[in-house]
Amino acid sequence: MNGLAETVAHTLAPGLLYPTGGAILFALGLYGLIRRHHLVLRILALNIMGSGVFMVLLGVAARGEGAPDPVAQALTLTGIVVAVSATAFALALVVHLTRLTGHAVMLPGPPDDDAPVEDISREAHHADGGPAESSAGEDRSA
Amino acid sequence: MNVLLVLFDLVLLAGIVGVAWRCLASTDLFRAVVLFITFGLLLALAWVRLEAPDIALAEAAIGAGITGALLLVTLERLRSIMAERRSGRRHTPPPDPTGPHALLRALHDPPPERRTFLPALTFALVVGGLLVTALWHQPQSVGLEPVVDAHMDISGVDHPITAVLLNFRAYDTFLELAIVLIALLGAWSLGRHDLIPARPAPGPILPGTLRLLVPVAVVTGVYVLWAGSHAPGGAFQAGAILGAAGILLVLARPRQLPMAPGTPLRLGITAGVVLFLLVGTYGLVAGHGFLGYADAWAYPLIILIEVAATLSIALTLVALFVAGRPAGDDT
Amino acid sequence: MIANALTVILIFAGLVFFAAGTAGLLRFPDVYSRLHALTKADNVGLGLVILGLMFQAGGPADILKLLLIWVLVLAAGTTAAHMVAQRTWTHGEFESDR
Amino acid sequence: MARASVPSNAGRRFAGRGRSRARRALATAAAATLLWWILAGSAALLEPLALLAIVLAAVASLLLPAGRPLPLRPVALPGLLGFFLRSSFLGGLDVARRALDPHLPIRPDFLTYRTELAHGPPLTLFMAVVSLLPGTLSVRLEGRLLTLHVLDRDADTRAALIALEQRIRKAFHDPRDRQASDDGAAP
Repeated sequence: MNGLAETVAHTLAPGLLYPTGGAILFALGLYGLIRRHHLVLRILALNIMGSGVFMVLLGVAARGEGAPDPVAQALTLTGIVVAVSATAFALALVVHLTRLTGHAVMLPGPPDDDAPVEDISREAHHADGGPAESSAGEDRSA
Repeated sequence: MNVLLVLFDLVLLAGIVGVAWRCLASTDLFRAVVLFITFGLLLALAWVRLEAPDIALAEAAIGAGITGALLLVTLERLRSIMAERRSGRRHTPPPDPTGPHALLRALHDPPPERRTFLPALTFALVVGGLLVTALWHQPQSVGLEPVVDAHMDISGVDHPITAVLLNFRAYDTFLELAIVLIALLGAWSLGRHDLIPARPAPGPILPGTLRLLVPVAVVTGVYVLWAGSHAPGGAFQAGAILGAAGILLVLARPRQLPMAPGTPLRLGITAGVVLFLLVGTYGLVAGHGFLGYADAWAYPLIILIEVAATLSIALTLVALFVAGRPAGDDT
Repeated sequence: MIANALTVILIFAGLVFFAAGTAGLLRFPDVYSRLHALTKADNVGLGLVILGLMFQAGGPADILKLLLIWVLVLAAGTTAAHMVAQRTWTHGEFESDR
Repeated sequence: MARASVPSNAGRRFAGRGRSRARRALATAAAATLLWWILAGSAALLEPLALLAIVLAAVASLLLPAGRPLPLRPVALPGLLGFFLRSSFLGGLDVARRALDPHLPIRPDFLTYRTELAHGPPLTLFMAVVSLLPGTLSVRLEGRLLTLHVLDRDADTRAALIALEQRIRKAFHDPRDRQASDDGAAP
């Protein structure tokens, strides 16, 4: 009986509880990454996986007596900033993809070779040149 | 063991996992983004509980605030691009919020396909199970805390996390700044920026609040930077605060972006990496090793690097929000 | 001792207001009414919590710091409420609400 | 006569604007110093970073679009503050009561109110405070016509708005008052 209480206390300590939560978040993000199609949702899923990793790191850092491990905390801080830049770049890519193809949904399945392919090379040219011209014009008038 | 604290942990973790689940299960992207912001705020609470106030600050400012702003502006961009394509006209001006054709369509994702259900579930369960098993059987160790503690007196600062970031493991921070810069270069390589697809709300409230908030944000940002040498805070949190103020400014008047064009902007964005590299090279030449400092010079050099890094991170975050090269330079 | 008791009472009163604001957020029928609940109830709730914490402050700088937090949240809250209301007025309700 | 007075008038206005810019920067710097003291303590006022923060805040205030001047009347401020604290507390109490009541006693409606306040800080303050009064939320401003959302269409909202408007008008010097007195003195 005493052993059981000890095990429960051990399991519910933050040093074990939060890493477990982090692992669950990681698995959840993985599940969402596979199941959802919209690229923005997939980016959210990746971010949730990353947060799970941070939670594991910080939970393990908080184990034991005394102050938590500052190296793990510093790495997590670095990780958060890297995550936001990667997310911003990914979102910029999604916007660009939508401008080229008209949607940002990644449907599963093998590539369909017979499907009509939109000629994106010309559109890319347009999409790149057009807004620049218009915004430059606006800048001049402003 | 405190029963109330354990209860708090369990409720918080259940909330975090639940919000993450609702976010990923949502078919409406706007709802998913709002839930993701909530998720970030709950995470900040968890970091406070895990005795990581630095991370909590960064999570609330960057993870919830700036990522949320990035996601929301991306949804608005996607919406306006889709509306443009649907109406068959190119490069229509951003929708006028007062106009009769205000765009109401939300972005949707079809519900997931049935055939991916079992493989995805199995895969996630196996990975999660393996992770949990590994974490539960990890041997106890004291970590690196005693090592950091033993070397604090030569680090030049009084806060262990700043010491790790800018002295003991300056490599990581240097490369991280480089990654932030590369992300911006990647975004810029996609073309010039388009306008933020929303006009500022009319009326006097927003400019009035900006006049109050922006100076406060500037002072608070510099304070957080200064506090980093002896308390939670530092260049990343300060950069996030200043970047948030910049994003507010961009949002309030997207017609005339308050960003320095061309060269000054590029200098500011690269300042962190360049200064870090210069100091690191000087350390190499002076015999302290790459990115090493002489003990007496550690504090002023760290502050110098942090100021430059703050400037770079703030400008980069704003530039990533605007997404795209500044107009008016053709190089 | 009295200060501690006051702190506990005021913070609990503040939490009641936060709970009421959340109840309003969940129960009120449209965006505007929900904004009423959020801005006003949370403003009073935060004010009470801050007032309670002031009894634990170590000096005038701490009291001013707490006041500053309240003023900033107040300014941000009322601005955000106004902007959301204005956007709803011009764009209609968010689709998720329907 | 009138034509001759134009350049000098313009010159004076320009000098006045320059002086107001300098005054604005100085006021912001003073506020930033106070803020730094609140955040970091008095010992940190001599740090180089404190100077950086104060200078940056002043520069930021100059870069922002200039607002209208803030003609405050300090005597009336405590009254306005008391009124604000009392009515915002009542506002919170009111909405909390409605939210927790099982019958949910709300009858939302829109309302328009024509305010006489001058554009600039008085009107901005009025719109911001209206959102914290019992049962009102400012939605939109067109000219001087304010659209409000009210929680209870039967409550006497207009009286509360008039009371607030009078309080705010007392707390500011109205530029139109001075203009009117100038016009009266000129002939």
